[in-house]
Amino acid sequence: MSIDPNAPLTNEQLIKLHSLMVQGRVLEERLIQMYKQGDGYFWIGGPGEEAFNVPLGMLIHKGQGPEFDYLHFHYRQSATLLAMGADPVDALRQMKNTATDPYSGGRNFGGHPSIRKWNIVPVASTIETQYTMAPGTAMAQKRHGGRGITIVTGGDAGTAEGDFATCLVWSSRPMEPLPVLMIVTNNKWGISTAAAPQHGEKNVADRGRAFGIECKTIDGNDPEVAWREIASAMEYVRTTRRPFLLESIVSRLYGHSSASGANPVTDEADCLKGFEARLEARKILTREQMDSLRQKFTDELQLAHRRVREEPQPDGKTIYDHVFQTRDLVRGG
Amino acid sequence: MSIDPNAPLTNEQLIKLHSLMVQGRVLEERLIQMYKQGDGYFWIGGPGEEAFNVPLGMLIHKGQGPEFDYLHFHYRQSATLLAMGADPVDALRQMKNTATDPYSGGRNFGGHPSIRKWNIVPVASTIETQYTMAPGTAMAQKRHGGRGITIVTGGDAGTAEGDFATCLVWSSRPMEPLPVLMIVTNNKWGISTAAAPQHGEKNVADRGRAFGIECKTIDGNDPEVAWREIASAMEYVRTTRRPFLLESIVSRLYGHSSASGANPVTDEADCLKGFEARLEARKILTREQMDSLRQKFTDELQLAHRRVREEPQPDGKTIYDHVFQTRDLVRGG
Amino acid sequence: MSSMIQAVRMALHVAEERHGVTDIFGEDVGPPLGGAFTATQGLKRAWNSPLDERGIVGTSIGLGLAGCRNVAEIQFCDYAFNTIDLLKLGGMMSWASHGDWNCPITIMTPVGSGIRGSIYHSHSFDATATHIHGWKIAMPSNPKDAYALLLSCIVDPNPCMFLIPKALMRSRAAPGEEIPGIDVDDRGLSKLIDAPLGDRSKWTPQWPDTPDLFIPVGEAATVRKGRDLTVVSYGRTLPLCVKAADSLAAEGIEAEVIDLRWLAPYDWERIKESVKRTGRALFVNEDTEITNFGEHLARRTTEEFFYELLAPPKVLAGAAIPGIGLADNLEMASVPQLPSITQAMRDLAASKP
Amino acid sequence: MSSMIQAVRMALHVAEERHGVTDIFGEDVGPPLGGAFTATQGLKRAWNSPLDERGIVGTSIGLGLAGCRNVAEIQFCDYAFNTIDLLKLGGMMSWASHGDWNCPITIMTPVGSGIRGSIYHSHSFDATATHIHGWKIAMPSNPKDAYALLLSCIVDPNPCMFLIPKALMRSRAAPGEEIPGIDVDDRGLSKLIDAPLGDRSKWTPQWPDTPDLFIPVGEAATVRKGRDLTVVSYGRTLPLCVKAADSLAAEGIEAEVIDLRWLAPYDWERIKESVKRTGRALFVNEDTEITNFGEHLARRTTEEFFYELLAPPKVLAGAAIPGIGLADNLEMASVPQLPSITQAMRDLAASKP
Ligand SMILES: Cc1ncc(C[n+]2csc(CCOP(=O)(O)OP(=O)(O)O)c2C)c(N)n1
Ligand SMILES: Cc1ncc(C[n+]2csc(CCOP(=O)(O)OP(=O)(O)O)c2C)c(N)n1
Ligand SMILES: [Mg+2]
Ligand SMILES: [Mg+2]
Repeated sequence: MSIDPNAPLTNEQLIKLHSLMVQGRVLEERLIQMYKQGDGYFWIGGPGEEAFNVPLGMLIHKGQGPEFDYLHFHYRQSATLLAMGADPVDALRQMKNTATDPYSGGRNFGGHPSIRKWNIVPVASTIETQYTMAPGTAMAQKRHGGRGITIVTGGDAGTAEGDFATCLVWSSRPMEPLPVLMIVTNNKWGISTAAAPQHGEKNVADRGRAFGIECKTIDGNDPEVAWREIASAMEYVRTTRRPFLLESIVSRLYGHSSASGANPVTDEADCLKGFEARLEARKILTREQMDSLRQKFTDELQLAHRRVREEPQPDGKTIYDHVFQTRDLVRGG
Repeated sequence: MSIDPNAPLTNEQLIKLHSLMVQGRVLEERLIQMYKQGDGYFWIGGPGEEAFNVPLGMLIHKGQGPEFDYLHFHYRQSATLLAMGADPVDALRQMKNTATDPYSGGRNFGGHPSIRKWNIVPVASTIETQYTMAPGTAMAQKRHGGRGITIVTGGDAGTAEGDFATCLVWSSRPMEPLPVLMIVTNNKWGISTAAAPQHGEKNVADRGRAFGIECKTIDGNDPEVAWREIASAMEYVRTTRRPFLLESIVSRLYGHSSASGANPVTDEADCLKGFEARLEARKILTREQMDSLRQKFTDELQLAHRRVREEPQPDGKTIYDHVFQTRDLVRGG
Repeated sequence: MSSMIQAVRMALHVAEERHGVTDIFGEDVGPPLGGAFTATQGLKRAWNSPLDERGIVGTSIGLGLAGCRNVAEIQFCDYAFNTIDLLKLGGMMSWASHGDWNCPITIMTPVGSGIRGSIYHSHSFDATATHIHGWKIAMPSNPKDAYALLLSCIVDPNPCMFLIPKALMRSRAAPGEEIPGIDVDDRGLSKLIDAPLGDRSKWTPQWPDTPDLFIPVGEAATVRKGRDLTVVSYGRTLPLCVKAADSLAAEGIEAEVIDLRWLAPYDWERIKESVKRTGRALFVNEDTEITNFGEHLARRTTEEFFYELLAPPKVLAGAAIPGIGLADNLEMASVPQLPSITQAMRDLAASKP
Repeated sequence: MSSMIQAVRMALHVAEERHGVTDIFGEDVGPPLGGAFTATQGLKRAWNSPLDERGIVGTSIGLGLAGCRNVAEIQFCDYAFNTIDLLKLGGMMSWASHGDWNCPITIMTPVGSGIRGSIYHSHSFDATATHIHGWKIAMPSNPKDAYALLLSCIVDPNPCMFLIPKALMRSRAAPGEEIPGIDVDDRGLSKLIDAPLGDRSKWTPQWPDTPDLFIPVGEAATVRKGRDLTVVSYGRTLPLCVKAADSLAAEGIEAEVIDLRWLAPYDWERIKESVKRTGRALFVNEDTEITNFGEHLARRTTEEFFYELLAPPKVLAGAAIPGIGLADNLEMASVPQLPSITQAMRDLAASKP
């Protein structure tokens, strides 16, 4: 089923988009609180990227195997997962490294999901390595036929790693161009390092041009723009089976991670505020409706936090579990 | 001392250029013969690249320390070394891995020189790693001031390694652009792999554009073009202290290396033939002069081969020598 | 008698025909060359990758995650040292996802010395590989094992490394150790499956009908029985150990030789049984000797049955230097050779408690 | 009492002021942050690199070849695994050029567990590093050693690795073990050299006048004398070994504890003298236990003085799994902790020949 990128979003879609953005923001705030209350050792996530990450999740063709989209995410994708229908409580579980954490059984940091039934490959902390793996899943999809594509996300600073170039090289080979949507969420920072003095490129996306890769830099703070541009890039990749490099300018509203304090910043645009003002002006939602929605999510997650706190921790004896698989899970599915 | 790239070469210069090209070719032919006669385990070199490599060597500002050019070469640079004034017999010594091999004491393959007094850093077999080190020497030069630049060479296929991108990124940082002349000698092959199906870029040099790096693709089979373009790129780097990416289209006249037989190919342009025809037409040299020049070099190297064959082999007991240095050789100089 | 490289090629053929291998790729793996050592000539699924080892390992993992069983080659293991992080990630797909994923891939790479490969074509990879957990690691010492180990790697649902000793590429199967189904002589086999020199575009191989052979993961082989000492080795040094043992029989020394074959997981039971019986253990490999896999085996031997040992377990390995020098004398002095192996066995047999 | 991270920072200050260090760089090493662990705050020569470890190591080597003594940081050693080939090349500049070049660089990186770093911020690097020949490798267990070892690395003409145990970053010097020249208390020192929270653009550190301290390359320290067994360790596990030894004294067990400090080259004479005297050796580190540096030390111990040993040398190391899990129980079970170290020492002391 193909989506017309240029069809304006219906009110219903806008309301859903907004609701997911709010839920995404509230989830991150809860995760930060968990960290600050000692219910987790480390927080990293995507508050400020909801306007891009939610449309992305809504547009992903979700499922298992090559006819669906393969997803090579990094650690700021919680709102995308919500938009795909993930249970936010699972994010809390990984934050609290409980035995019930479905993503890693309490092994990995929060924000590092793995969901095979949705083709979400295990998120790793190693910056940019996902870009070396994306060509592999895309190759499988190219051969399989259909509309499934590979989507890989990462930050701006990370593009300095050779792995970003690897993805450009491998997806644009004349002998087998690949259906990869390469996404760079550019928040103009790598931890404490400002982008400007480090990047000779005007736009990161320009790096695609030499390879004949379609590329575009967009305002990722506007969810309607993001929807349109993601949908259009996806449609290009789904139909031409060729790569697209999409750079999205986003904000980083709580700094890099808990390592830098996880405190709100005031000098960056908040995509949610902007969107809410527009929804109000367009009379699609009232302030009260939005406030009560936020309150509802906040209450739900506060309760969930309490529950998760009581869930069991993994047993030290399990450290050797799953070093090897006995069955082939990824074939046949 | 600066060179006017556009000043036509004098006859004297053309004769010198030609002589070095011939000597370079004869040297490679001798090295191949050594391999074929069992006087060496492996041959790799640059026959077919003389029209580019000789002018490069002639234009290099040779010496030790940051006021001179730092050279991060790969394994096809023998003609460049000759043009810089290296003794061709040393190439034979490394080919025969004698104890007298001044480049590595019989440890490394032929074509892998190291000459500290000329800033030639040890050539390694690892494709493209030299591009990660070039920014370091260039940084030292930027700070030191003067006209010294860093020159790094490599092949076309190797640009697929992330290390090539590393050099683009590091030399074009707005906070500290670097005086690096990045050279890609494009012979359209990586061992047996043809370039066309693997490269989405029309020209490898186009990859510099996104970074605001000056770049150019030139005909490396014409020594006068090569002279002019190298001189002009060098002048740019020497004076602006910014990077330049120069791609030179060259031929590979004896295949990849001895691993692929080291036999002459017939379907690639021979830069020496083309140049000699021109010199003859312009009445700068006669066929006889050129033939006797070639004969002279051939005879010299044949004699040298016989001598080198008798030089001692390294002793097995020396394998631990030089693992560590006791003195700091590179500082102070 | 097939050579090891022919055995590898035949295994890959069987794997693409019968075991669903979708991709065999790497630098110069596809036509026209079919691999720096001819391992991949004539295979349907073989293709040339860009010159980028990180892309090769990453793409292999990606294909694996998408359910495509594949074999990726690193042209020389010397060129895998820029991919250790990716190998670590590949090895932890199952573990880090708490069993949600697996990654059915095989990374194949030539290892070790023996062809005057100089500094950057002589490295070993066993020390590095065995320190990357989550991989199964196989290393053959003869053509038939190469065939069976590679097939075993390919059908395993986990990431596997297949390390091919460069020095043994052209070694031939011993009599009685031929892969079944090959009913031609060496020349005949070569005609069937070795690509001709020159233009190969019209050539197609004629594959002999070889069966599935597997070696259970973790199963070593005792290739020579003996009572006086136990020698554990693999790859290039294994045939040298056998040769040394045979020659020492004339001196009345009977060495047992175990071909480990799988470095991870490895056959501890077999080592244990043998060393407890002989009381003497020598571990031979050619990787450099500081932080070496043989040192692991030696320390476990010491820790677990110290009081049953008649002599200190010994490790014979490569010299701890940055690389292997090109000149003959240098290579010979850098890694174990027949004389040093023989001497180490003799010394160990002679050492009295 | 300075913390280890303050000691590192002061050493870097001394190095840039008095030993010609031209560059201290890496991800987030320069202003405003001054390092993920604050190691590089307030230094004149510190600058932020692109997020590219291969570029960091390559540039460090390049600077070194141009005669610029420099210190490059890999933010976590976990992110050095894509640079092993470059580390190998750096380590062979002298050897491969037959002594023509040297490369006076220091790569500094935090290692190990202890801060709930989960899978990719808990790796050890000692097994990997000691298998890369041509590097000198130091690893401190206390602030004063950190200061002196780092300065020793920096002035050495060879490439050096300085591995900083994450778990000990904030540990403080023991009484009497302070770096000379610091005549203020902890708060006072913090005021002088720790950057303030918030805007730092106008802050400049007030460096105490600390002297040059060096530890000869390859010199370990015997930090506790004992007659019953020898414990050799380094980094995070060293203070735990001392603590365990102190507690075992109550049981009548007197353990000698050696802090290796230099992993390459290492102080074999000291280990030898001690183990020959005690007859019992325990090697403790937290890298994973297959192909582990402690296994090298153990096998050498066994090989060289088997007949003088009263018990099998033992290695206590990390579990052979792909990473360290985040949850407390997982991390505790994955790497040696005080109870397992104490028990290993007790068992070794008790084992009778
Ligand atoms: C290979 C690697 N190097 C370093 C790090 C440490 N690190 C974690 S996040 C980060 C900055 C990433 O910046 P960017 O790519 O812009 O993504 P952002 O966090 O800004 O979204 C760094 C250096 C890492 N995780 N992996
Ligand atoms: C890192 C690395 N990978 C693989 C190789 C093996 N190898 C040697 S030369 C070569 C091809 C190089 O092609 P190109 O970069 O175009 O240079 P050319 O030889 O054509 O001049 C390969 C794959 C290597 N030496 N280093
Ligand atoms: Mg960023
Ligand atoms: Mg080429």
